Amino acid sequence: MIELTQQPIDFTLLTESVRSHQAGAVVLFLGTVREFTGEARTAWLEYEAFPEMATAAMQRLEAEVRAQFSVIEVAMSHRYGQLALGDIAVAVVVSSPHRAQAFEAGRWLIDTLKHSVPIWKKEHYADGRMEWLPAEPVKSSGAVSHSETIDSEQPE
Amino acid sequence: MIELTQQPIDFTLLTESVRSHQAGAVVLFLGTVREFTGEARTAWLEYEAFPEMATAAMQRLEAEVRAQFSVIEVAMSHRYGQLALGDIAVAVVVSSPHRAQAFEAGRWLIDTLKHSVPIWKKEHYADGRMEWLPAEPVKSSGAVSHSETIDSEQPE
Amino acid sequence: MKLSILLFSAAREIAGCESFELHLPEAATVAQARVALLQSLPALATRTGTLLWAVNHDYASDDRVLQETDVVACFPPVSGG
Amino acid sequence: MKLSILLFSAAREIAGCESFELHLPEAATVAQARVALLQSLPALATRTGTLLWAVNHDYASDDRVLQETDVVACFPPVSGG
Repeated sequence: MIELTQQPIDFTLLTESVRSHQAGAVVLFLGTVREFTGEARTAWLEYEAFPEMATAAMQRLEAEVRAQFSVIEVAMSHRYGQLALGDIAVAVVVSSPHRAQAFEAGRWLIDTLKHSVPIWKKEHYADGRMEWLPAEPVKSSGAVSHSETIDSEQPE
Repeated sequence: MIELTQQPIDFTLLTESVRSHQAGAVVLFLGTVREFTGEARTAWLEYEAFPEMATAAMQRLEAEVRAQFSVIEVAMSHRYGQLALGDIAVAVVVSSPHRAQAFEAGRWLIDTLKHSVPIWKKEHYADGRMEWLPAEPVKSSGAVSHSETIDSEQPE
Repeated sequence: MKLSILLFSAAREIAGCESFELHLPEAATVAQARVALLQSLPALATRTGTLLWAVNHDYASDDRVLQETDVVACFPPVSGG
Repeated sequence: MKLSILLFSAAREIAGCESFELHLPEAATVAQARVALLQSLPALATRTGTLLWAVNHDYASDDRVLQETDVVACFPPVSGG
């Protein structure tokens, strides 16, 4: 189940979609809108997406996570538009026979999603300032298939 | 929120209980009843608990995870009694400002819970056999506070 | 002193009861309670692995001194989750 | 050939439009499109970091040859999640 949506993310539905009698472990990650980053106070966030490519990129991620980890089911959802404090911006969930693989696959999936899915975040601060956030530095764990493109372009 | 229950675990409620404007990341782990372990086919599972000590042990785990990781909220629930295939036996969920700590805290919590909370699992196989499962070998990541007691007693 | 030892899991099944009463000297340790329990229920030694002990809902080592008011439990290594 | 370049995020805001039309030689590469775009919209070079390119909804390197039917997009490093 892959979703790009302007509506609130239903993490219960997403999690139920990966449950299976073959699975002993399910790991869900939620990325939520945090109020403070150091001293800077966020009022709300705006996410812009390139919808067709974002959906295609998430489908590629599903194929990659299935190829690299022993996962049974995978689901992910990213929201875009205006988000309030505490809202869920992204959810990824995997099921696996054992928990080590579920944690590793879930971590790989969110790390790689953040570096490869064409979505951008604009912070609107409580003091009225706004800015497009820079990309996260790429960590060694984020072995993206198109990593040559990404790694060479990314600030470190 | 700490719960030891004979009813189905409501992971939605548990997850909502840790969400916070201070959190950028939530990690939920579900342990579910798997049908096959190698060739052996499970029909159902029976979990026995020492309820007062299990609750006390989970409270100690909450204090330890708060001391060792930068978590904002923690919740965990373990079910006991008879469980069917696919049922959720255990759920742990943590929120944290950033995802690295959320994954690490969630992983530590489930690993340590499995080695320290007094609950036992009896497999009832499809062929009619039944057995109390042995404990999982302790991994280096499971730094239990009473690790001397546990490590020396555990089969490896 | 009289101490009632709570038993769980395979220890409970092998003993055939949820608790077992021991008569121990004052200030006996967990190690002494272990010896006394296994003398009374030798099947526990042959049919379970190492047994863990808990006093007042926390794990206790062999040198822990017991009191008559303690809640004492004995069980195989845990396997929840 | 005429190519319409889709712009996103800061690139879209700086350009003031959601797509920008380029006139390129046949079989031009992404590198040539980049040069042409930055000549037309120099503010893109000074006010964004490195720009990524995508062709038909997948990332493309500088030596990728473009066709008139391609869906081409240009945007800053992504920051979702």
